[in-house]
Amino acid sequence: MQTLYLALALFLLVNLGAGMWRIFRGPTAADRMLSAQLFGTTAVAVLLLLAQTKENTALLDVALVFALLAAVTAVAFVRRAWTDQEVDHDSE
Amino acid sequence: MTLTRAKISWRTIVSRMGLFSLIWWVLTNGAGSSWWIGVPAVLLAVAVSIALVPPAPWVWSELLRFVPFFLLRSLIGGVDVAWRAFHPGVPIAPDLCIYPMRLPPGLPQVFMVNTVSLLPGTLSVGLDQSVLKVHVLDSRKDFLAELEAVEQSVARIFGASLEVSEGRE
Amino acid sequence: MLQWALDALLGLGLLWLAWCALMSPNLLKAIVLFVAFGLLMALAWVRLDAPDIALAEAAIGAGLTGALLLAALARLRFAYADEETVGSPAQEEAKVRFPQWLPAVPLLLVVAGLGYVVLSLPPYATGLSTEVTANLESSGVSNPVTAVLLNFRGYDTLLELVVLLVALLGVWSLDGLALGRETAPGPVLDTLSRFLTPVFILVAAYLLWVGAHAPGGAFQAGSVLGAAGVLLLLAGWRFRAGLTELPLRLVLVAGPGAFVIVALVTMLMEGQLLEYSPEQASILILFLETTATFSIGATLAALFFGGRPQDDKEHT
Amino acid sequence: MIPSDYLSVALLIAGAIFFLAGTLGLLRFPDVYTRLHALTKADNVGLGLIVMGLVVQAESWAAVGKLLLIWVLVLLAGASVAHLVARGALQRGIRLWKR
Repeated sequence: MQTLYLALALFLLVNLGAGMWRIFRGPTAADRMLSAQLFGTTAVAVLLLLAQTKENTALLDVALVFALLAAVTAVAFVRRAWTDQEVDHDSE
Repeated sequence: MTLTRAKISWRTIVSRMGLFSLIWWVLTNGAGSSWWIGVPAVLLAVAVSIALVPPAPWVWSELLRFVPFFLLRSLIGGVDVAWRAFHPGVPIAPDLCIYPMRLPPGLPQVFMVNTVSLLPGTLSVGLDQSVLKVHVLDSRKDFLAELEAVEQSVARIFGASLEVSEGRE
Repeated sequence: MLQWALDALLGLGLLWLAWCALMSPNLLKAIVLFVAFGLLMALAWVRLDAPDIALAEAAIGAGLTGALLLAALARLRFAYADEETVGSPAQEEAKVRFPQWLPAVPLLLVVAGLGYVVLSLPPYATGLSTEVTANLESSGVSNPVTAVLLNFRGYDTLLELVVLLVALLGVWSLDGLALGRETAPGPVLDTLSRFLTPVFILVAAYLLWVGAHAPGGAFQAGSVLGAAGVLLLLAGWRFRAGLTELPLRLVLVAGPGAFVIVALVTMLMEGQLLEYSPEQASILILFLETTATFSIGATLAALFFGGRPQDDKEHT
Repeated sequence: MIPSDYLSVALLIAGAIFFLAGTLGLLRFPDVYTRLHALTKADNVGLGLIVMGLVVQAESWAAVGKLLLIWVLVLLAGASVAHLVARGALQRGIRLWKR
């Protein structure tokens, strides 16, 4: 079982790395923010799995805090940092 | 930010106290010694929630009936979108559609907006004066029936009648 | 084997994210990368068996700092709205006057200093954990981290609280940049903030309680409370004018104030700064942590708000 | 392994597959609206399955409650944020992709 938890956590991390492509690719600011949302959900899942491997309930609290606060960042983006016109300065 | 001063009944206070106490019990893993801080925390949370969340006439039995429906539909929603993501041809035909809601504004409408975003193939992209804008992943599918079914369930949960409010225009 | 792969991926991912965040010319992208860095960092702390720091990182690093940076970016954009954002004459001039290699000098000095300190450490040291464990009985709590932060080295925490307050004073003394016009939050955000606030309060109280014997404590609880404030501010909530004057300031200084009073009283009674008698330690720490939680929460929310609340005229 | 372990394993692996689907959708779908579909639904179901896989193993009712609480919070936040981002995109005139 331990091996499975670790393997799944590793799988989710690799999956996360693939999702990072969106941060670089864009094209809109919202697309970049979506990656951050992906990070939030995946981090919760990885923490739950790690909590099971370490038998440490404190990690559930970390996951809980993540679950609560991931939304705050996204809302801050939508309400504050999202400019009216979609201009992207970088062309990578 | 208009807050309708609805009458706050003892039933609301007691049920919220019960809910927050349950959350506290869950958080602390049922540690009896935690109520030292738990009781003031729950009271504070109840006070804040009374100030922020207007009491809603939930019909608990309908809410309970809604849960399995919602779980099943959101599971199907996940399967549906996963299938489209895995498929080599990315079989999607997105479109925007307008759905005039008959639900009363406020919590019932928001409840529906959030539910719609988790159901198969639909994502609510706008809510303006009871008109819901829905982005659908596959416009060839019959999503209107689904939206109507959801609206019916939400109306039952909040004890709202769709027929009466139909003549609001 | 799997553990190795996991740790290697985390470590390399962190370095890579840090590099990308630093090198990104697009500030929004840099912030998203920084938030991602915070999330990964929290996972790294978990792998390093430091759940206390993971919790702090989750609350502060991944949650609030992202929101603070995004708000700062919004204000920057608003301030430079009349100029061209990229390559404005003012910016070009600043580039010429300020050689890019200049920051490298103090940075290298710091690296040299740190390197010297690390190299001059004794090769075998047991650290202080044995002493902490030995004295844990008398500290009033059973979580060694809380024992260190609020008892053995309480003055550290006292000064941290003061630093936070000074940061807010710094922000307040700057000329408050008005935010651009704010669109209506919409019923969904409004409902979300109303529903989540009581949950935030419960979780903050829980973190405060659990800090006595497991990872948690005033800073984590305070940032959860601060996040609730940030969410309410984002949903368009503003406190009544009367509350932002004296009451807000009282809450802001309550934490450091209570700490200073306790420090003075203990100095008079026990003869040493922040030296609690074992019988009173537990209740004193709870008192200090509670006031600190409220202060930290209020300070963080006020930091997010930016300028002094009474300067904000455009809101209803 | 006892029978409940097999159930747990199946749920956990299914959850991970949904996370993979969410990322694939995020990478392959053509515009921000369709990507939101993928991310919100697939990841929420993925997390839900992982939570269920761990609930099967949980030792106490409180632990079950905490896992479910985490999931409900992610669901509520995920649905609201998806709506806010999509609404913002529409308000800012980001056009939607059509076949």
